[in-house]
Amino acid sequence: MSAPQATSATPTAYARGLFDMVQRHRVAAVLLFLLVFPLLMPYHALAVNILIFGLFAVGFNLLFGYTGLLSFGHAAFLGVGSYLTGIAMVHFGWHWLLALGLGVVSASLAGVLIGYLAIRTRGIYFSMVTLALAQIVYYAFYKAERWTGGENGLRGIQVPAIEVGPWTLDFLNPVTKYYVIYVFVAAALWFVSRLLASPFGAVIEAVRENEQRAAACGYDVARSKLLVFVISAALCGLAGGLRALHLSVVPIDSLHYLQSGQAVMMCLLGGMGTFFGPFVGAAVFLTLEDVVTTLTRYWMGVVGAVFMFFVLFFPAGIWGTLVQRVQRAVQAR
Amino acid sequence: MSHLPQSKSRRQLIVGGAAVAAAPALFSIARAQPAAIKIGFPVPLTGPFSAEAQDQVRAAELAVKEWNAAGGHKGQKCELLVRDTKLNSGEAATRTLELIEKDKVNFVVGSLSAATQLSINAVTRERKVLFNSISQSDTINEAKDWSLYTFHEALNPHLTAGAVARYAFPKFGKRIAYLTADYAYGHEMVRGFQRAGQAMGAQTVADIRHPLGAADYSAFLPRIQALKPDVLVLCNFGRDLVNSAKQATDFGLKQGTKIIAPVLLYTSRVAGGPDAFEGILGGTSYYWGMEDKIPSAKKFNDAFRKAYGGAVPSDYGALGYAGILSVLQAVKNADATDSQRVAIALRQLKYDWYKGPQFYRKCDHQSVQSVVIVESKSKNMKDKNDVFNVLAIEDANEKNLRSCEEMGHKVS
Amino acid sequence: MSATETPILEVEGVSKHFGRFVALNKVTASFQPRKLSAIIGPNGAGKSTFFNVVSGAFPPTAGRLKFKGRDITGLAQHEFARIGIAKSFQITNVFKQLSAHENVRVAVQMRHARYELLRPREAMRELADRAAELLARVGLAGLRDRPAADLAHGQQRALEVAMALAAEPELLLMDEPTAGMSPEETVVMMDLITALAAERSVIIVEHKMKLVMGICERLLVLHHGEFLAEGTPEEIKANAEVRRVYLGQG
Amino acid sequence: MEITPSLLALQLVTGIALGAIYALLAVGLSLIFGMLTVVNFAHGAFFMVGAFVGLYFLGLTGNFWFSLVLTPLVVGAIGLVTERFLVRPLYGRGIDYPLLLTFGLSWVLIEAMRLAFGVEGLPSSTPPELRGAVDLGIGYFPKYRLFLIFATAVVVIALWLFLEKTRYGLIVRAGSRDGDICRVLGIDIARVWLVVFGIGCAIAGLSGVLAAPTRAVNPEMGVHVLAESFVVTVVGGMGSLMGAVVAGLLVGIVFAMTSLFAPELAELSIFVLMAVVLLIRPQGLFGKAGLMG
Repeated sequence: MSAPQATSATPTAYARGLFDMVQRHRVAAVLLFLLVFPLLMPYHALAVNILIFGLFAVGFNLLFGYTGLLSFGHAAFLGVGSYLTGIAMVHFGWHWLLALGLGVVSASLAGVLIGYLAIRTRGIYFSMVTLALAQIVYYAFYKAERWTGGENGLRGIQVPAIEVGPWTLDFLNPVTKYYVIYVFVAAALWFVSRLLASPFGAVIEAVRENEQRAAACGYDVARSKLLVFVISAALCGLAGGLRALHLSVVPIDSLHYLQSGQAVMMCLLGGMGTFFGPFVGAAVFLTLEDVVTTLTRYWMGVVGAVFMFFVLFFPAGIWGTLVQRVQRAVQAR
Repeated sequence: MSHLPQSKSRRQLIVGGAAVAAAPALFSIARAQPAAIKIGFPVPLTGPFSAEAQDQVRAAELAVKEWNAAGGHKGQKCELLVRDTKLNSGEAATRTLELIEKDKVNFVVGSLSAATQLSINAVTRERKVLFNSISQSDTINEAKDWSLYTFHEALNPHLTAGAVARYAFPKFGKRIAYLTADYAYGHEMVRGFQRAGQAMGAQTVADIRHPLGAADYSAFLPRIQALKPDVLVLCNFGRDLVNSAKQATDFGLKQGTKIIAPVLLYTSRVAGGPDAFEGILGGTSYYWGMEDKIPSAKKFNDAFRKAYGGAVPSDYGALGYAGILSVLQAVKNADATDSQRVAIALRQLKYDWYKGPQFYRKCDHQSVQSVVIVESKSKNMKDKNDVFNVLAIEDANEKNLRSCEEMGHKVS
Repeated sequence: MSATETPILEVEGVSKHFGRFVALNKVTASFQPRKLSAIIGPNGAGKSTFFNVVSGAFPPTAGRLKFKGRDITGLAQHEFARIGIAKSFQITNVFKQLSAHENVRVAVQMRHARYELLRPREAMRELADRAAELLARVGLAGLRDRPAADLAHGQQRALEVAMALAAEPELLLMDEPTAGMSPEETVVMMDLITALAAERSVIIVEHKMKLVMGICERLLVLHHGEFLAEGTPEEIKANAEVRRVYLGQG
Repeated sequence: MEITPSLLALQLVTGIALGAIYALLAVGLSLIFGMLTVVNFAHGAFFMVGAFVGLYFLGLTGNFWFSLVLTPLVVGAIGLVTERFLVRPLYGRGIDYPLLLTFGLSWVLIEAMRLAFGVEGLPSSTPPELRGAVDLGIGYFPKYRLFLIFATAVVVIALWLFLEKTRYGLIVRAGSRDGDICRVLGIDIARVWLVVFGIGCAIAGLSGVLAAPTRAVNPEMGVHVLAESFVVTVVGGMGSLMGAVVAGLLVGIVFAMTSLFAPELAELSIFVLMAVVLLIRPQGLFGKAGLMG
């Protein structure tokens, strides 16, 4: 961004100024960055993946980072979003936009069901119930081969062209594809930012801080949790739907619990409970994996080690640690 | 976050930063002179089938080396771009997009597993890029997934299973039990056996579906034990086969029941050891031991041994070799490098790269080829590579495939 | 007791059992509006159980609760707050990571916006101002932006009172409001409580008998889960039973 | 086909043998969780390492029993190192951090085994003296799987005796209830946790050696196992050894019986079981309520 200042001001002051600016206009900042993002990436498909998984992680972070509920079942919402979007297009020939809508709605409904059952439990049991229910969703879709293609995955999702008023955009063109998906992610991020700044945003933080007190203050803890759960599910569903459009297939792995694990990793890597964290996490995780994979066959070991390193030394995550450092710098003055 | 490297907290960003920075450089190395014909080669270098995949790469590189050594096409050399699918369809699709969009490959050859080949095909088909799949599946040739740009070098379950059935059922009996991995590929295998079985009056006493990738099969075995079938068919693949075979042996099923498998993988037999596979027979697209019967096999083996210090090619490895050579031959024949014209040339191709005469069926681009029936050795093996006896070779015959109509193609 | 006005809170034959253990045994009491009453009793008398039952932390095993004549038995905790019963816990219970002001602001917000998703909270100035008033009321105006965790014990108790007031309660329940406080802090807190009692009904549960003698109009003495005595401080002081109980346990 | 009583009986025995390994894994997992409230995501990896190390010693010594004794020690040692240098710094940071760390560790361990023994894994075979199947009167059943049931029983009983009857076991149990008591008693709680983590991993390694002869030994073999042993642990109630054993057998039997009547639902069945148990009894069958509420 505004690099020239750097020479005039001390790094700390510069960082602080920039940091305040970024925090104040966080949506604007992240969108501005994502606008130029493809240029930094080795290839567009990866950039699109980062958009999509960034959104997935943001949705997950709403529950994990801001409400303090660690779900191991979020793959269910990514998957349901993907599959329902795909099924609507492949089996019923729906318009992609409608299909995407269906994907989000279905993911939200899955969120209502799973959330309603899961929020009755707490701590590690919450994580395990979400895991178990998500696995059941996995097998349900695995079995419904006629609709989902089972293990083979759902194929034949095609969005050749997109009409925007008078113009038609070629969705097969990676750049176009990136910016079309960008629009949806942008909208979602704006929504999340508003949500966090809203009164309800305060409520969920209160619930995370102290359920007993939140209830004593007159807030219905269970209902608030459920509402966040569903919103989180909807966001992940949107990510899933976009992924179906992006890959033109829906792999069964998108429902697998390892996919849920990935959301946790991204969130933690970037910094849970921060607005940018999940995106940073997704970007670093996927880029790292991509690059390491091209460098060595032993990517799993390297990524695992890096991950442990972060858990041990940067528990606040990349962005989270940065936030802390800058704040300390601010207080130091 | 373009400003971050300037901020004080540089250290936390090393990883991400390095990655972002390294990536473009790294890829520009991979980029070669514009003249080259680029073939993308997405295979699962990591994960359960990495052994097979790495052998596929070795064989494919051998094919490229030979072709380039022979002068390529009018001086145009071929370049192989290997990518890791991690045996994950999503990753496979992403990598294929990378190959097409960034590396601008002319063709894609590769895949291992039904799911990854179908997702690769979904991407290539939509972008009209020629894809030659070297992994087994019946689905990819069906009208629903097929396209002019979709070719299938590998055997398919129907053909393999059929061949094994035609060989084994008459010898070992007509009461057949199936233990099947519960996914399309497994079901296709069973269908293959049952079709061939009908002709000779074989009867299915049970078709038990087990979850894909299960580690323990003991829970399915007592029932089979009680049924006392003549033949137990293990319709699963790789490690599932090793596990189920091993455990079937432990349950003493081999007394009175012949255990057969549609596909005996060379690599998983080596990994699983002789005990697990003792006396089990099955089919394969290729076994190096057939070199004494088939000249082209001898030629291929020798080249492979020479290139890789005496190692012999595995079945899936050999497919990598053939998959590349076919496409490159078609480039020569078509005198072109665009997918459409190369596809047309491929449809006409008659070839014998490594296992006797082959050709692609017009309606669905399935490579019509021979099937090798082998039995696992447990005694008097010459060396660690000597794991199978070749019992029979069923010659290439279009009749053994499902009809074009059945595949949903209108006959052209 | 002037029965002219409907009592703010009526407890009718309320029992609470934990497994086989009977913590409260058919206690009955009634509390008049705008009065300061105290529940006292030795350790293990069932004071905390009584507090938790009447403040909605858990429902009674038997018996009924009435708030302004309306039966509220078995309502959920958050519903208690909404109908106008607020409480401060025995063990300090605030949102530690949030600033003092945000603690109160969230509490204030309950009456105005619970499921508002898109309106920015900055836009809701009146809530922030009200929160600031309440902070001032409990003497924390200066510490508005401190994280609650950084406040001194007494200040956290005060903050909790402010949060309780934020719900605009008609009935304020306090469980040992001065527990763990320094003498100075205690004095301040007691003044605050008396001041609050001028506007609304306050019931405090207290272990230290002397503390409440001075300020309460009415005391109820719990012992072994039952009411032993009830009356003005003078009457209670005079009550032989009560003396025995308190002396009995030193 | 008709379901005969003897088939049902044989299926039951199969289920128990299956449950034995589940139980053994869950015991290790539950021990670590119960005492340290650490959810060890590397448990499956330790199981896998156990299988490889076991085969390695088998190759060296040619004696199954020898490797059966040696392997748990080695894997336990790895566990000790893990706790001391990787997990310990994370105590007091909440439950998710150790969980995520061990998740990363599992990837590293998988890679390490790939490097050490190759990606295809190693061939494993049943020790000669335990080969073949015996007629139980209800049908033939592999000797080795009977041995599995026996071995599990021995380990569980030994562990129980250690925890209930020895002074050190007492300390461990005290430590699990609350660390302060130990500090008051002047016991070094850190050392207790170290040892417990070691024991847990040793048991995981042991189950690896025991399972090796029945299945293909490869770097990924721990992944499935992890999910299953979590189900068992949670059904039994995190931290309850009793629960781990009962749930292990329960899950084994449920799996076996579903396999008999609806094979394709076998894998799903255990997750349904888990969901149902948790929704009726959120703390699991034998779990303490309000754990980390």
